[in-house]
Amino acid sequence: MLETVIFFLLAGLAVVAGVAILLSTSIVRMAYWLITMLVAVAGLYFLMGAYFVGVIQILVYVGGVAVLLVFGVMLTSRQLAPKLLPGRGEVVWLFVVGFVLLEALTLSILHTRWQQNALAPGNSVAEIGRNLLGEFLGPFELVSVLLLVAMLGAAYLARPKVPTQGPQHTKGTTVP
Amino acid sequence: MKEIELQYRHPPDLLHDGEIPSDIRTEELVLNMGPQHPSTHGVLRVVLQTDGELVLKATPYMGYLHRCAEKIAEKVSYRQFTPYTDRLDYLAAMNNNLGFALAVEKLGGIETPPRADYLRVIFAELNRIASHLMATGSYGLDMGAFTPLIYCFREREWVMDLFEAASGARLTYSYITIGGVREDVPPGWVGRCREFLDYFEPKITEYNNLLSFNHIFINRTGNVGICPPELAVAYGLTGPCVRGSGIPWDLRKATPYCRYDEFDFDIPVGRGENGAVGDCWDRYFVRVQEMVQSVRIIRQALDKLVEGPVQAKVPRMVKLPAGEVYCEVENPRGQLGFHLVSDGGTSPYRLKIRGPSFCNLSVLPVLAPNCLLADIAALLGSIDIVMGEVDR
Amino acid sequence: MMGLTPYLILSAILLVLGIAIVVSKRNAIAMLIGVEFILNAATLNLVAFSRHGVGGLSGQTAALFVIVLAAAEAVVALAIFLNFYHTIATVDIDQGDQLKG
Amino acid sequence: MFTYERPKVEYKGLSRPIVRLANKWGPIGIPLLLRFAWGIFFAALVFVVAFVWLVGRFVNPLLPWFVRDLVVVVGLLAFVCIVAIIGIWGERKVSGRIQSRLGPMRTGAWHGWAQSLADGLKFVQKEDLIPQDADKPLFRLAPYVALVPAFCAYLAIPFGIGWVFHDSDVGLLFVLAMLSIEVLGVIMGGWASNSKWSLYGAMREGCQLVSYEIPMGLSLLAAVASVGSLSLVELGRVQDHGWWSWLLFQNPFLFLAFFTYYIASLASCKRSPFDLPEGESELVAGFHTEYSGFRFVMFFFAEYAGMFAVSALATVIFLGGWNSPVPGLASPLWFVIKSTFLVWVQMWVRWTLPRIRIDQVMHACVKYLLPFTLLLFVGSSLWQLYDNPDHPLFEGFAAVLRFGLGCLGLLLLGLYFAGAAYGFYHRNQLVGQMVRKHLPGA
Amino acid sequence: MMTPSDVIELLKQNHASSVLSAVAEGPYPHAVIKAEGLTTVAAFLKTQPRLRFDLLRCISAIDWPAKNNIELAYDLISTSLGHAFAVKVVLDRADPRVESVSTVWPAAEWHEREAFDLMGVEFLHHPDLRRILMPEDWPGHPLRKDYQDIVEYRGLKFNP
Repeated sequence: MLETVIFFLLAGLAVVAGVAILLSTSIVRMAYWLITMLVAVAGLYFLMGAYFVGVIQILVYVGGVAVLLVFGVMLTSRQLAPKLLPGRGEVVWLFVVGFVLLEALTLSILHTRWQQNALAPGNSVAEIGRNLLGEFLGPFELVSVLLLVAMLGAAYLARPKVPTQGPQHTKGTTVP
Repeated sequence: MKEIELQYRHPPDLLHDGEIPSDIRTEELVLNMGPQHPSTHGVLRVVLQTDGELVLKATPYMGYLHRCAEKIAEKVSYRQFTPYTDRLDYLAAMNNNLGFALAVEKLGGIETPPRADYLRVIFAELNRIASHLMATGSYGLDMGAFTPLIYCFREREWVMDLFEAASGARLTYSYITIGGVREDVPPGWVGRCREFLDYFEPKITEYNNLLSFNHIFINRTGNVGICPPELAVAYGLTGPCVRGSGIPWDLRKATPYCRYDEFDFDIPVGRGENGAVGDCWDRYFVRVQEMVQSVRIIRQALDKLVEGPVQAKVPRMVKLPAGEVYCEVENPRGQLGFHLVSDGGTSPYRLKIRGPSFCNLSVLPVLAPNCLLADIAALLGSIDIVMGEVDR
Repeated sequence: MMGLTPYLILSAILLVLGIAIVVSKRNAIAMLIGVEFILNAATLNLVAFSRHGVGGLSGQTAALFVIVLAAAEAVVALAIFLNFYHTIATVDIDQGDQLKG
Repeated sequence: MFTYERPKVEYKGLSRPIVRLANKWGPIGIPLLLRFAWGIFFAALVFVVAFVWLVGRFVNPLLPWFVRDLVVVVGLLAFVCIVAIIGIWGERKVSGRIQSRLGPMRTGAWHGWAQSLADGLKFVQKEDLIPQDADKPLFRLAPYVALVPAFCAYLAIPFGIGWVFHDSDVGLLFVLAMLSIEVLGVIMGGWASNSKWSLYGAMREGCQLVSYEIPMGLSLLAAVASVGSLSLVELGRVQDHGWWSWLLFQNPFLFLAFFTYYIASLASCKRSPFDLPEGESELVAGFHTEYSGFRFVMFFFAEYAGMFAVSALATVIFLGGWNSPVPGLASPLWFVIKSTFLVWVQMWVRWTLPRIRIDQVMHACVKYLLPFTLLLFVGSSLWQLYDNPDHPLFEGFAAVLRFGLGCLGLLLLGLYFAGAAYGFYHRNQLVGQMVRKHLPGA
Repeated sequence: MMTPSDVIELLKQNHASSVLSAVAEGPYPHAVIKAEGLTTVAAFLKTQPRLRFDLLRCISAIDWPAKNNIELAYDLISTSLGHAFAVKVVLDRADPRVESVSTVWPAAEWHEREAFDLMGVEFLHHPDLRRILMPEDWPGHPLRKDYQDIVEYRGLKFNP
């Protein structure tokens, strides 16, 4: 009972966030609505007993990605955002396509017989860890490499193009 | 020279050597620092053009504390103007009194008795200590350290007490008047003063341990806002600012007044111990060292303090011969000058006041570009302005 | 007791919303927000299957991968957008058709 | 001539009844309240403690679970409030002691202990100001976003065995995640204020927290790797054999990790010397420049709740949590004492050190703290591998490894002390010739 | 270290045409020079190795309605040699204008702004000649002897 109520609260919050983003014209508000959605989804993970995933969602997404996003918004939103609301014709198309897609998905979900397991799987951090380093070792290593590449890539992209001569502020930080 | 100005437009140490690469230059933001801002030390307004945390241009605007002191001087008599000088650099009122008194005495050819001279030296140096205590303490506050301020105020209280005992006031003394000092110090004052000096001298070590040699403080102030010696002189910097740039220039030595030539003291100069010569740390530390020198001078003056009158015979309504004079004294913040023009009347025909803070501040737009936002606070604090004197 | 279906439907809604955001907004960062929606819809699916389906913990493990990849994607995308912004002073992706820096 | 008409202030929303009440009864009620505040406060304290104890001991098993949870949550909320109130008063007393003055002395008769209560009441009475061009919804929301996660962090912090709201096996990560949400509130408030100073504060906060979260997490992970659990209760439980079993003293790497954690946690609570987001001499008041009244109080509470939370984390993970220095006397009291000690050190640091500049903050993190914590993490993990006796890989190399690691750890430890000693004597080298001649004691 | 009379002598040797008169004795030794020759004399005073007046202490503007002129006094001192001197220029009161010396002593920049603000002296080729102490739109130059107090400024009325 309580679980259902909480589910609908959180699900509603996530959906409202999505709709608000669609209708919003302020890019900062959008970023905060995104955070709302992320927290709501993290709440759903908690509801499903996936504590570790939920915590990681908050830690990585909300604490890291969202802050970065807000930063990006603040750094780039000096002039008015280019185009944040769809045109009239686009709205119609959006509605039609979106509705059809949603309908198709919902119908297929409702008409499939899912193999369901009433009991939650054992879900300790230890088991996820064992999973990561056992069955999923290959992907795990790949992701590590990818993260490294992403980090280097981002640093490369964001670097100043003209290399500044000499170390910066070295004089200020050393004491004779 | 213009070449000098251009040469140091971008001080060498700061964030980027040379020009800022165009692609990390974000959009410029105009920040209005002041007139109400904690680290502008009064009602100074600095308009900063910033690029992120980097300051590209700083334009000071002042006049918020303009009280028409020079115009008032033309309307009041010489004696009546002494209290107005208190309000110029309100942290060093004794020195201001002294400067004005000396200007009038120089034009009027008034000789002061020796005891008055020694008392003037004692009070000027005590006020230098008080003023430098305020400067060092609030500089700590500018750097985010609150405690040094309170420590400095604790010692300053004692100086204030000494002043109160002698003059009855704690901020605006009007004690040094034309012809000498207003009245002799009360009995027991000299002993109390010696007590203060004995108490105060070890405290300087305490400030040094707490603030001056703190690594964070050094990293914040060393190599920041470097003012090379040529630039300092070109912009008319005086006092600790020019001495911080490594020039041993002190009016008390160069053109001694008030028997300063009888005393043995050194001129502390900045030597770039924690960065380049003329950085904020040098200017700060010159002040700390000057307090030590002031203590030395006061000790000698107390020893020499002869008995005798403290006032020369000066008529109640001072009348000066027609003529003019330019007289400067070494204030805690630099040279305070009075350009006094008399037409033979009982009030100055024209009195131009050269405030040291006014001239020292003029170097800010030169030093500020390519500083970080936090360095502006360090720079302003190390220049140590008093707006009462900038705006007059 | 909640079953699998509500989660899947929610995930479908989030997916459609994400696609709509990506399609309708011309602002690069708004599009990035849409992409995050789509990724979260996928993650929600994975965790829901892990809880109510028969896959065990593999779903959660995969969800972790998705989160990490999304973080990497967001970082690189933001770096690209900032570069883009510095080059042509806008985040309107329709302007980015010059194929040169 | 200028004529100034006082604009008619309309209070809206939740604060309206509070403000009305405070305006009506404040002038009478507050002096009365403060007169008897001594008694009221302690009565409330005793009541809360008794209530929690009674409920926990006798009523708890009989109640439905959500009522039980509600009771505990209310108790925790009261605890957080008390922490903030005592923390604010304590900060003022500590700063007074450090600065050779008294601090608050009047309010509440004994050493001004009711000062923060009086301040709180004053803040409630203040006009509810929102800048005209502010983003009003976000401006209103921001203090809550800052305070609520700081409170949520307490839900996973164990005060003792059984003294925890929810012992999950991701407790540590949960606390870290909650502390990382707090930054969003600050950024939100700074942006919504529509003031440049606030925006600067918000940007600094964002930069600083995102960077310092990594060394902070890594230092904690070094401890976690040596225990093998993310559960805070479990982490505390392994340290119950007296002070030598505390993780702080388990190996040299962890000893150093405690200090790196502490430095990073200072940055994450925006405490001096990392208080750049609100650096008052540069940014007027940083992100809360435009905040006043009750919203400002919420930011303030969030700061003190955060301070205690990071100290509590350090206590649980490195200082044995609720365990006594000698085994057998475990009690939540130990936990509170140790955490309070760490909070006190934070205050001590704040009133001693100047503030670091923003580029130095980032350099210190990326260039020094991050590689150092990585090294500590790897070292601590390797040490742990050796301790695992049935691991086949390291049987042969065990002695060599241990010896090498021990040397490395001791070297780092020695470097640490050498650095500290050097820093202490360093100042004498800095004293110039002239000063050395005339400065007494130099 | 040079006495004022030495300075005047040196000045007369090199810029005889510019020096109008000179006072070597008394409390205020100075030389009055032609306004047109100010910058050359200033550069000479600063760069001449025996003078080296590198520190411009003050620029004082003195209004003399009786003589119908405005005097500008440049007070100089040498930080390397320690001697002090002053030069004066006399300007027409109706149209006071003189070449700026901020190219020689950058310190003059603000002093000249102040003289412009309070006395209405116009400095040619000054990099940034704005009011410095008074508001930008303040009427008149307050330190002139014939300055009339204004009664209203931006709706703010003053006591008569």
